[in-house]
Amino acid sequence: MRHVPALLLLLMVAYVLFLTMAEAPAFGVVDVPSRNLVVDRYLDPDPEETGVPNAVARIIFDYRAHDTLGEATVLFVAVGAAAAVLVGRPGPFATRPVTGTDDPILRTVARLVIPFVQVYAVYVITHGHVSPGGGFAGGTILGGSFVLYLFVFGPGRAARKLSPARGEMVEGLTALWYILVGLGGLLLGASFLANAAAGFPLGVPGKLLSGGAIWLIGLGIGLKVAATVANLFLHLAGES
Amino acid sequence: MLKHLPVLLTVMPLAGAFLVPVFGRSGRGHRMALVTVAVTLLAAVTMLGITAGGEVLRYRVGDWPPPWGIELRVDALGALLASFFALVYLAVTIFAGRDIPGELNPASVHWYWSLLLLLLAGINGVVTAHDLFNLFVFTEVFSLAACGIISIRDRLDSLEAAIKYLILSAVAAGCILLGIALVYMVTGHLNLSYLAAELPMAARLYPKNVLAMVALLTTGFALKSALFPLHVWLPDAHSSAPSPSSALLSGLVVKVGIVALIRLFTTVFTGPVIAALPVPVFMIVMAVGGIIFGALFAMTQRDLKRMLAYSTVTQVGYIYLGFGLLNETALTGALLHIINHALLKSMLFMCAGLFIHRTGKRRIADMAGLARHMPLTMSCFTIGAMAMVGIPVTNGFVSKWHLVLGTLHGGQPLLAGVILLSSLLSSIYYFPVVVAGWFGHPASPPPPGPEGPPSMVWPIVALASLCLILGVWPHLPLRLLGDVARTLLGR
Amino acid sequence: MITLFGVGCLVFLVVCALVVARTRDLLAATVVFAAYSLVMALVWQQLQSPDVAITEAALGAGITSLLFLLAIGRTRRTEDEEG
Amino acid sequence: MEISLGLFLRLNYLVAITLFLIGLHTMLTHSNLIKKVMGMNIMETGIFLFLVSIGYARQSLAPIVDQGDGVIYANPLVSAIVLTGIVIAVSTTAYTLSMIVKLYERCGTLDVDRLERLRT
Repeated sequence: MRHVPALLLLLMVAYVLFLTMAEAPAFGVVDVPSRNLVVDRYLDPDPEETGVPNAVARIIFDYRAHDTLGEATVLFVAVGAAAAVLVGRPGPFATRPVTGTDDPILRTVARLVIPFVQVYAVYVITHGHVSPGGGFAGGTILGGSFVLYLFVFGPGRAARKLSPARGEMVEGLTALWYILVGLGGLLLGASFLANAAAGFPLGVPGKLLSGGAIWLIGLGIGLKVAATVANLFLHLAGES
Repeated sequence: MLKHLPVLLTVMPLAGAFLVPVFGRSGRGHRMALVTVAVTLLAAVTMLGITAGGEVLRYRVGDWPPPWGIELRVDALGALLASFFALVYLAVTIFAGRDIPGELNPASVHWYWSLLLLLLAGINGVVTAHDLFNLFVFTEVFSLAACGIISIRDRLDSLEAAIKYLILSAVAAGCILLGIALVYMVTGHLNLSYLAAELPMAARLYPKNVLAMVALLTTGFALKSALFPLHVWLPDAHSSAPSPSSALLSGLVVKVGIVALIRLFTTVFTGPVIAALPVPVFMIVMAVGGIIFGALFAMTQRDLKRMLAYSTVTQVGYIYLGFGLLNETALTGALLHIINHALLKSMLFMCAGLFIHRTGKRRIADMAGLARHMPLTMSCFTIGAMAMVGIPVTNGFVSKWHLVLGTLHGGQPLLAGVILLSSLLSSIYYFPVVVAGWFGHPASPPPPGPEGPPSMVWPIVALASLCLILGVWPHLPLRLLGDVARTLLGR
Repeated sequence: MITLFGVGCLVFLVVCALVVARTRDLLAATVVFAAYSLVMALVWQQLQSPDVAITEAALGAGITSLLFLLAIGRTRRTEDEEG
Repeated sequence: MEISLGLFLRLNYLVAITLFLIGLHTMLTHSNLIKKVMGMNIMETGIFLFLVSIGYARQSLAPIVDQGDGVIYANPLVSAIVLTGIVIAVSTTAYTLSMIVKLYERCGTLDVDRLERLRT
């Protein structure tokens, strides 16, 4: 019965939103208001402005790179606040769910798989500007390989590979790298986070080393996300 | 370098925050935070000097022109808010240097300084944003950082309050993001100026869409700024946080949501777009509810910080009242009240923090007779209480006076009555504390010794004197804010 | 996108969301949530947003599910407090 | 009738809003904290599905613009917004779950109603 106000509220929201959807612009049509001059420039087939063919990478690392700085900051805030909470004194109901395993099959398979996962992650990070993927997805995969190591070999051995203090340092430095690239644009006479306008070499579109600041930022983001994921799971697994 | 100040206002605290976990682990974090906040304050004041004449600083991040790239704008309002916020921040950061290490687990102290700077970056990001999605991203930065400086105190009640705050913040974020999706769907723009240009057309073609969008964005930001009845998270969060965090949360963080709404309602949702939707009336009704109920709840509290937190609900109501009336005097009063309340409530929470730091007790009854041991702090608390009630020569009087005038200009004498009634209620819960503090007899006197470390006493005294100065000579901010209100209302 | 497969995916999403909301077993809910995220990634692939799909598969299905698993491992498995 | 036809032609939007509502309902009415976080994730993916659907057009291709002239691409701006949104959602989830774990360590419950009773 105490849910009645919440249900009434939800019914109201549902009614308004469904009515809204019924008269919204049609789905799957080219002729919608959101397809305007803004998107046309992002989709310019000639990549001379940014030097990369992936339009999503153009937006997140160049046209709207300031949002991505904010996004990386949100990740930093969340994991920093989580770490600050998790290092607190353990309470009476504390448990440690991750202890690693002695199963030789699991250990051998993990040893075999982890290098391949890492190579794939580096590929995804470094090719974010020419193909789908990029820093956030690739960094997660790289961090994921560390999480696999953590689950198989236990938090103690994982912390010897990357201690929480070292992880925090990598996080801070890679986040600073983003700001430094941005300030580079500023010092080269253009604006904060400028790419071509500041004279970063764009290279040949479609090649690995191209896109100037886009490539540099993507690399930093990949490392940062990997360190963040590794650090977060290390803390959550109870190692501090 | 001057032309890059709008972006540096956000980037400098960010850089400081990223540096702290790298270099600030061994006790250097506090000094790094202080330096960063001081430099940010300098940047904000410089911009205030440039924009005070009515000039608007525009900045293209990445050199991309507006509809494609992100634009930042700093007008006189933005610069004034950024300056006062950074000033309060500096006082709180100095104060926190002695308070925080004793309150927290030593392993997480460096994160406190980092989160403090991230919160500042988030606030400045929202104040300077001129792009809807950019606004959302920095709203999330400051929301998460605000939870972070609550939950970092290793106590059950802080954790519980932070979880409640974060879950409601997530609901608010969902509302805002869905609102952004709806508005992008019908206009194709995210830049506020371009949105404003497209929106009348969109409102004709897709009226329901635009109305739902306005409702969602208003609800989201009202939830983040604790407009009654969406304030349920505030008392727990603000009273269970460490005292410097409470000062920042009550003084600054709840205001940021209001600033975002003021920006949206004066640049985007103007004229015909919201003519069909009675948002201002709705805001006034909710504001009156907040003013009355916040005061009533504050009267029943026995914990000093909880009482101050409920008083914030009332004060947020005042600001929304002035904003909802949408006339020049009332808006000037509301904007002035944002600044005044930021100074006052931070100062009061720091006083409470110093009482707790010195005596280890936090109930109102334990404040009796404390003036004998802490005369300076008690004097400052008295000034704050007087300003909260709205007694002349304090800055609280000036903003309340303008709010009352604004209600009369708007032809709503009943609302003027509400403000006066609530002043009466405030005096009922503030003055007993002051009277008992000066003339009561302490049940158990605190250990003898000085009033407190100078780095904790002087920030309080500085803010209190500023409250008096702004109460006696309010002309400078008033003239500036009067111009701002005229510009915002398009007159 | 208006293929039978696409409509099937959308129906599957709604069913998964309802199951996550209704089941009292948090571990089961986490597994269903992982399936939900993967199908969501599939839908986004069909909507021609491969960047989003890859990120959702890595972050939404991978990291979020692991986070839930770890959190359940350190707390309790059922939603009912008496269980 | 008109409304239901309009909704049928916008099936993606309908599903997205339904997911948003299911998530919001879970967040508001369930008393278990982990369930609330799951609801938060469902709500946010609902919004992301809505955004991605806005950017789609029939016969459009993925926005890797090296496929010649006269091609329609999906809207890349909504993809960028959703990418940012996903990262923000995962960050919020990670932080909330960390706090929930610590809360459980202290008092052995995940139920908000029981927490309320513990406090009084």
